[in-house]
Amino acid sequence: MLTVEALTSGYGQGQVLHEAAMELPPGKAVAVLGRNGVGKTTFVHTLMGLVKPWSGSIRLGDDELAGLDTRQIARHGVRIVPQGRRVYRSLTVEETLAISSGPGEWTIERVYELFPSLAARRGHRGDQLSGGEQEMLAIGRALLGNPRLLLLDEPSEGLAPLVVEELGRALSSLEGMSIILVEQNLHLAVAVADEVRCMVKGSFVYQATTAEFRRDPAAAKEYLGVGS
Amino acid sequence: MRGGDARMSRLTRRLAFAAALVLLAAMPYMLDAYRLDLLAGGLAYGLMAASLAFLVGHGGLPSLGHAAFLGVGAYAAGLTAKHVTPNVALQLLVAIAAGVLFALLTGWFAVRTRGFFFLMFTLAIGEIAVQAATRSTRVTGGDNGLADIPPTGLDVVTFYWWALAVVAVGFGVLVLLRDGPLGRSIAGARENEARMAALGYHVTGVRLAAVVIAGAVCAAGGALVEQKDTFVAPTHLEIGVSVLLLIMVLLGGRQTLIGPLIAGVGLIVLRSVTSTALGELWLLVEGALFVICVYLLPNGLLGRRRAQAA
Amino acid sequence: ATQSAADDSTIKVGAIVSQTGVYSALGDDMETAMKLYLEGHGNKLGGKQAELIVADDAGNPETGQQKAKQLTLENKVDVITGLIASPVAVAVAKEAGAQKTPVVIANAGADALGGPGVFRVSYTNYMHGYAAGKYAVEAYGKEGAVLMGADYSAGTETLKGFEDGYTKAGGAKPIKQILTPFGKTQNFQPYLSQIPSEAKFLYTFYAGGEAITFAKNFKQFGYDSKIKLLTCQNITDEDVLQAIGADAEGITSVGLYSPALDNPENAAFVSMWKAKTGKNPSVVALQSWDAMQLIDKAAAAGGSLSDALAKVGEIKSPRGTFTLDADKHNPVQNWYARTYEGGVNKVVATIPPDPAS
Amino acid sequence: MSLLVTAFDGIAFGCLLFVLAVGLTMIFGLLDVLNLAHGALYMAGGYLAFLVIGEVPTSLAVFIGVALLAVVAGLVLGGGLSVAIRPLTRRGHLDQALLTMGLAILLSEFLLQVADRGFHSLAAPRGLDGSIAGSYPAYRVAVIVAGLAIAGATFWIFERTRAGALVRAAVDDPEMLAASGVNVRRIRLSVVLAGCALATLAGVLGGPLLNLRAGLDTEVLVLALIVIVVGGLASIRGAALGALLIGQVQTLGVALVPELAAYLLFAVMAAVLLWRPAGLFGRAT
Amino acid sequence: MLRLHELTMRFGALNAVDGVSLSVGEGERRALIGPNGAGKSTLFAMIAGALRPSGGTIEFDGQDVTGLPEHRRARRGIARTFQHSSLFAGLSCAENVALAVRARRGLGMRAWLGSGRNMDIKREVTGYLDLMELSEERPAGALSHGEARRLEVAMALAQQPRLLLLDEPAAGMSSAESARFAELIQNLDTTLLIVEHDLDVVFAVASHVTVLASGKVIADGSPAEIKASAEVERVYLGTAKEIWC
Ligand SMILES: Nc1ncnc2c1ncn2[C@@H]1O[C@H](COP(=O)(O)OP(=O)(O)OP(=O)(O)O)[C@@H](O)[C@H]1O
Ligand SMILES: Nc1ncnc2c1ncn2[C@@H]1O[C@H](COP(=O)(O)OP(=O)(O)OP(=O)(O)O)[C@@H](O)[C@H]1O
Ligand SMILES: CC(C)C[C@H](N)C(=O)O
Ligand SMILES: [Mg+2]
Ligand SMILES: [Mg+2]
Repeated sequence: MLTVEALTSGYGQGQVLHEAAMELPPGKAVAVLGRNGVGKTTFVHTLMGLVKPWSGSIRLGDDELAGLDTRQIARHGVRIVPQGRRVYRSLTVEETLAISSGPGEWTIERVYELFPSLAARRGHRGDQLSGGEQEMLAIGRALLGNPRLLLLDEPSEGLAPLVVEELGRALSSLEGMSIILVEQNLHLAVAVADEVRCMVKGSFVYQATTAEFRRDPAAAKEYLGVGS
Repeated sequence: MRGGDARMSRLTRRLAFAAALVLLAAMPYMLDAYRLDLLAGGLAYGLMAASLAFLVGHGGLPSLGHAAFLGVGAYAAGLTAKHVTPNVALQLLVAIAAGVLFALLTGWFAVRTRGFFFLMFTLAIGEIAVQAATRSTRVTGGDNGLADIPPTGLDVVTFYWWALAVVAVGFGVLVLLRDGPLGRSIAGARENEARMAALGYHVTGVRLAAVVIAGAVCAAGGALVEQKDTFVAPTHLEIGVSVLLLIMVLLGGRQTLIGPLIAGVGLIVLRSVTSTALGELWLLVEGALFVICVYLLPNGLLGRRRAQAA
Repeated sequence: ATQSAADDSTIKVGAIVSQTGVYSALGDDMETAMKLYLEGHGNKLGGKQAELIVADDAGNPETGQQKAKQLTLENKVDVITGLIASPVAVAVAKEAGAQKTPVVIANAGADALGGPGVFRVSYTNYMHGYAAGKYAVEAYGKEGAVLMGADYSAGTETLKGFEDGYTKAGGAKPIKQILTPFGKTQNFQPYLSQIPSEAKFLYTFYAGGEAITFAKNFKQFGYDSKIKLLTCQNITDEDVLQAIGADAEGITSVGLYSPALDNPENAAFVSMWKAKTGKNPSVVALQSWDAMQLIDKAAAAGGSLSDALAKVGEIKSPRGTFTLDADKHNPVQNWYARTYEGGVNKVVATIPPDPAS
Repeated sequence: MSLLVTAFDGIAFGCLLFVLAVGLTMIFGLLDVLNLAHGALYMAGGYLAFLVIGEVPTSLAVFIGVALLAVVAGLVLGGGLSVAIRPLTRRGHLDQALLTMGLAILLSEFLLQVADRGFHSLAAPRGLDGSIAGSYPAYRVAVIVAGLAIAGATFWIFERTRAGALVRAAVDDPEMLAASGVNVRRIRLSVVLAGCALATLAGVLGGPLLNLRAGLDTEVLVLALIVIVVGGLASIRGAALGALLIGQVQTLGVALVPELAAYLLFAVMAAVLLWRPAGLFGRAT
Repeated sequence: MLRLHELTMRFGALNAVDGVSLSVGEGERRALIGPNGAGKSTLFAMIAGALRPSGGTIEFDGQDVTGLPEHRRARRGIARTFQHSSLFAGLSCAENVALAVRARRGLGMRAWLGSGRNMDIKREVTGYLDLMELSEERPAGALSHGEARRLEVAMALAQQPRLLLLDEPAAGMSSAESARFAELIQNLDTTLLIVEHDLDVVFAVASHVTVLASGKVIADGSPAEIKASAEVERVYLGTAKEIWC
C-alpha cells in the first residue's frame, strides 16, 4: 500500500535521509527504530510533506505523494502524531477534537473512551494539559481524521505505563489502518508492529518481521545499542 | 578548522572596521561643509540605530520609544551647554548619565512586559516624554524647542571628528558588551526567560541591563545631534523618530550591530538626496524601498543568522 | 549670503515648506502661491532672474534645519522663506542666522521669532489673539469670556494675546480657559461640556483638522444655540471651509485677510488664484504671495538683501497695506472681523493695528 | 447631565474604535501578522468615499452604497496584502512591520496624490445629519448601532463557531492544521480579507467624525494599536472592551481630569500593561 | 534537605497538587511516579519556584523558601530540567551550557571576562557536552528531539546543583542513551528527585519511590515495596508490572 523508494531529504544544506526505502502492506504496522538523531522524525515528516523531499518517491496506493503539500497529503488519508505533541495551545480539548474530526468510525466519543482523562479535561486549553494528556490529545486528533496511513512519532513518550498499555491495545485493534510507528519503547513497538525496520544515518539497514526481531538480540544490539 | 575560520573572519572584520574608520576620518578632505554636517548627523543616527539593534535584535526587546533616549541625551547636553559648560565632552557625559537614569526609571517598568506589549509600553513612555518635554516650557522651551543653546565653538570639521570619535567608541562599547558575559546573558533572556530563571539569572535585571546599555549609548547619540545643530525640540522624541530608528535596525539587519549603523548613515543621506531630487515624492520612494528590502534582504543589509560560539 | 553677491544677475530663493507630513496641505498652498507670483512677474524678483528652490521640512525642525544648511551652504540661496510650523521656523532662523542668510517667514506665528535678519509677513500669535480680544469687547461685551484652544505654543500664545487685548480694552478677565491636547483630540464634546453656564461667549483657536472637528462638534452638539462664538482665522480659513460644510455658516472670526476684501490688489490676486486652483485663496496663500512680494521689493532696492528687507516700507498687499515694525520685523497690519455667510468670509469690522501688541 | 452626554458619546466613539480596531486584532491577535497598514486602509475607505460623494450630505442609501463600495475596496486591498505578506508569515513581527509600514506609506501617499493634501471630511447622510433634541448628533447614534451590530457578528463568528477555532489553530500550529487536511491558506486569506474590509468600512463610518487629512493613517493606527493592547490580543471580546474603555478615556476621562488630558491615553495604556502585562483579556505566553 | 508541607496548587476548580507533604534527605535519590496529570510537573515547578503554591510551604536546607523567587532558589542550588525541552534555541549547544556555567560561577552579569576565565569556562562546557555526547557548534534549535533532551540534562548538570529535579529526563532518549544516562546519574552525588515513566530508569536509579495520583501521595517506600503495591499497580503500572518487575 505504501511504497517509499530512494527517499532523500534534509534541512538547508544538511542531508539527513539517504535513499530511505520501505514497503508497507495495507493494514499492517511497521515499527521504525533507531538511535537519537538518525533521521526517524525527518522520515515521517518527509512522508507528511512537513519536510520537502529532495528526491525519491512516496506512493500511497496509486497516488504519488512526493511533491504534494502537507494538506494534499492529509487529504489522501495520512495523519501524523508528531514528536513533541504540538497540540494547539489556545484551543480546548473539545475544540481541538471538533476541528479535527471527519467522517469515519473514529468519533470524539471513541477518543474519550480510549483516553478517559481527556474527557475529564475537555474544557482545558492545550497549554493547560500535562505532558501525557497532550500526547493523548495529539493521538486523538490524528485518529479522528480516520486515516489510511497513520504516522506515530514516539507516541508513548510521557505516557504512564498503564496508558501505554491501553494505547498498544488500541493501536493493535485498529482495522484497516496502516501504521508507521517510530518508538523508543521497544515493548510497545513489538506489541503493536507486524514488522520492524531499523534506521542508521538516514537509511533503513535492517528489516524483519516482529517475530524474527524478537529472536534476534544481535540486531537490537547492533542498531539500537541495547544490551539485553 | 571551524574555529580557525571564525578567527580569520574576526580578524578581517576588525581590519575592515579600522579601514572604514580611516576612510571616515579622511572625509573632511573630500566633502564640503554641508555634506560633512549631514554625514555627522548620519553617524549619530547610525550609533543610535546600533544601540536600538542591541535592544531589539540582541535583547529581543522591540522598543518603539527609543527616541526618548535621543531626546533625553539631547536636552541634557543642550541644557548643560546653556547653563553649565561649553565643554562638549562634559556635555556628553551628562547626557550619558541622564540616559542611564532615564533607562533605569522607565526600564524598571517596561521590562515587565514582553514582545508587542513591550513595544506599546515603550511607545507610551516615548509619548509621555514628548508631552513632558513640551510642557516643561520653562526648562525646555516648550514645543518651539530649546533655541538659545550657545554654539559649541567647534567648526564643522572639528565637530565631525568629535562625532566620529564618539560614534566609534560608542559602537565599540556596544560590540564588547554584546560579546561579554552580560551580553550573552541578555541573549539568553531573549531566547528563553523561563530557562534563564531556572539557571539562576534575575531575568528582569538582565533585561533592565539591556535597556540601560542601549539607553546610555543612544543618549550619547542624542547629545551629538544636539551639539551639531545646537537645537533640540520635542519633535526629536516623537514616534516618527523612534520608527525611523527601528526602520534603520530592520534595514540593516537586527542580528548585527554594524548593519543598523550603516543603514542609519545610509538612510539619513538617502533621505536628504531623494527629498532634494524628488520633492514630495520622496516619501513614496522610501515606502517602496522598505517593501523591496523586506523581500530582497530577508535578514537586512548585513544580517546573517549566525549562532554564537561559546 | 555674501558669496552670492558676486553673481548679480540671479536671485535664489529657498523655500522651506511641508511637502509631506501633517502640514502638507499648507505647504501645497505656499508652493502654489510662490510660483504664481513668479509666473505673474516674469520669473523675476527685483529685476533679477529668480530661482525658487523648494525643500521639504516634513513638519520637523531637525529636517528643516538640515534643509536650511543645504540651501545656504550648497545652493547658496540669497534668502530663505516658507516656514509653516513655528518649531521649524525657530530652528531655521537659528541656522540661517549663523550663515548670515535672511529669512522671510510666510506663516509661523511663534511670538519669539523676529529680529535681525528675520522678517515676517504673517503675524505673531499674540497679535492674532490681541486683535480678536479688542474686537470682542465691542462686539461681545465686557465679561463672560471663555477661551478654548489647542494646547501648544500657537494656541496658548494666541489665547494669551486675546486675554491681554480683551482686558486692556476694558474686558473682564476671562472666566475660564480650556486647553485641549494638540493633535490628539478627535472629539471636542468633553471639552465643550466644561464651558460654565455663566459664560457669555467663547473664543477659540484651532487650525487644520482640529478646526474642522471643532466647528462640526460645536454646531452638532447644539452649542451654537447656547453660546456665542468668536474664533481665530484658521477655523474658517479657505483650506478647511469646504470640509466643515454647512456647519461653518455664521461663524465669526478675526483674521488678517478675507478673499472678500475690496481693494485692487486683492481682486487681482483672487482672480489669479481662482483661475489656477478654482478656489478662494487661503491665508497661507496670501502670506506666501506677500513673502515673494517683500523679497521682490527688497531685491529691487539693491545692496545687501538683509538691509533692504528691513527698509522696504509699505507693502501693498491683497490684505491691505502693511509695514514691518523696525525692531522685530513683524507686520503692522489691519485685522478684520469676518462672518462666514453664503460661501464667503464677509468683512464686518476692521481692527486697526495696536502699538501695544 | 452633561457628563451623561459625554459618557454616551464615549460609547459612540468606542463603537467607532471597535470597528477600527477589530480588524487589526483579527489579523494580529488571531493570525499573528502585524499589519501596520491598517491605518492606511482606514484612510483608503474614507478617501474613497470622499472621492465618490464629496463633502456634501447624500441620501442614506447612497452613503450605505459607498460603505459597501469601501468594503469591496477593502477586500481587494486585503487580497493584495495577503499576497504581499505570504512570504513573511514565519519571519516575525518586525519584518511584517517593515513591509506593512512601507505599504502604508505607499497607500496613503497615493491617496494624497489622487485626492489632494488638503483637509477634508465626509458629511453625515441626510436624515442623520441633524441633532437629536438639538444637542446630540444623530449620526453618532447610528455609529453605535452599526458598531454593536458588527461587534455581535464578529464575536459570534470568531468565538462561537468552528471557524473561529480553526483560525486560532492556524495561529498555534499551521503545519499541524495542514496535516489535518485543512486549507490553512484559505483560512488566513479570509481573516485578512475580513480584517481589511472592516478597516475600510471604519474609514467611511468615521469620516463624518474624524475628518480626512495627511497623517490620519498614523493617528488612527496608534489608536487602534492602543485599543488592542489594552484589551489583550486574545479576542474579539478584548477588542470590544478595549475600544469601549479607550472611548471613555477619551471622553469622560478627559472631561474629569482635563489637566491630564494630554497624558491620559498613553498613561492609561501603560497602567493597564503594568497591571496586566498582556492586556485586560490577554494571557501571558 | 527538602521538606514539603501540605503543598497545594489549584488551577481553578482543579487541585493539581493537593496537600503534598514530603521530605527528601541529603544525598537521597527519590523517584516520583504517577499517572498522567497526577501533578508531578506542577510539584516540580513549585519546588523550583516557577509556580507560586496556592498553599503549603517548601523548606530547603532548613529554611523556608516558599516565597523566594526562582533565580534565588537556583543560586541556592536547586536545578531542574523541563519536561518540554526548554532551551536557547537560537544559541549553540556550547552557549546553552556556558550560560549555566557562568550563572553558577556568578559571572553572568559581568561586562567583560579575561581570556583565562573564558578558556576555563569553555573547557568545562566541553566536558558536559562530551558527557552527553553533543557537538558544540550546532544551534539548539536544530537538534533532534532526543538530542535536545540530552542538552536539557547537560545544562542542569552544569549547574552542579545540590538538589537536582529531573522531569522525565529519559523521555525521547533512545534505549541505549537512557541506559547510559541511568548509569550516569547513579554516580552523581547530588540529591535527586526524578519524575520518569521509563521504569527501567526509575528502578535503576531510585533509592526511594513516591507515587502521586490526583495530586495526592498514594504510596511511598522502597522500590520493592512500590512494586508490590496493588494500589500502585491499579492506578499506574497496569500489566507493565510484569514486564519490569
Ligand atoms: N530543524 C532542523 N534543522 C537542522 N537540522 C535538523 C533539524 N531537525 C533535525 N535536524 C538534524 O537532523 C538529524 C535527524 O534528526 P531527526 O529529528 O530526524 O532524528 P530522530 O531520528 O527523529 O531523532 P530522535 O530520536 O532524537 O527524535 C539530526 O542530526 C538533527 O540534529
Ligand atoms: N496552567 C494550568 N492551568 C490549568 N490546569 C493545569 C495547568 N497546568 C497543569 N494543569 C493541570 O494540572 C494537572 C497536573 O499537571 P502536571 O503537568 O503536573 O501533571 P504530571 O503529573 O506532570 O503529568 P504527566 O506525567 O502527564 O506529565 C493536569 O491535569 C493538568 O491538566
Ligand atoms: C499651521 C499653523 C497652525 C502653525 C502655527 N501657526 C504655528 O505657529 O506653529
Ligand atoms: Mg525524532
Ligand atoms: Mg509532567
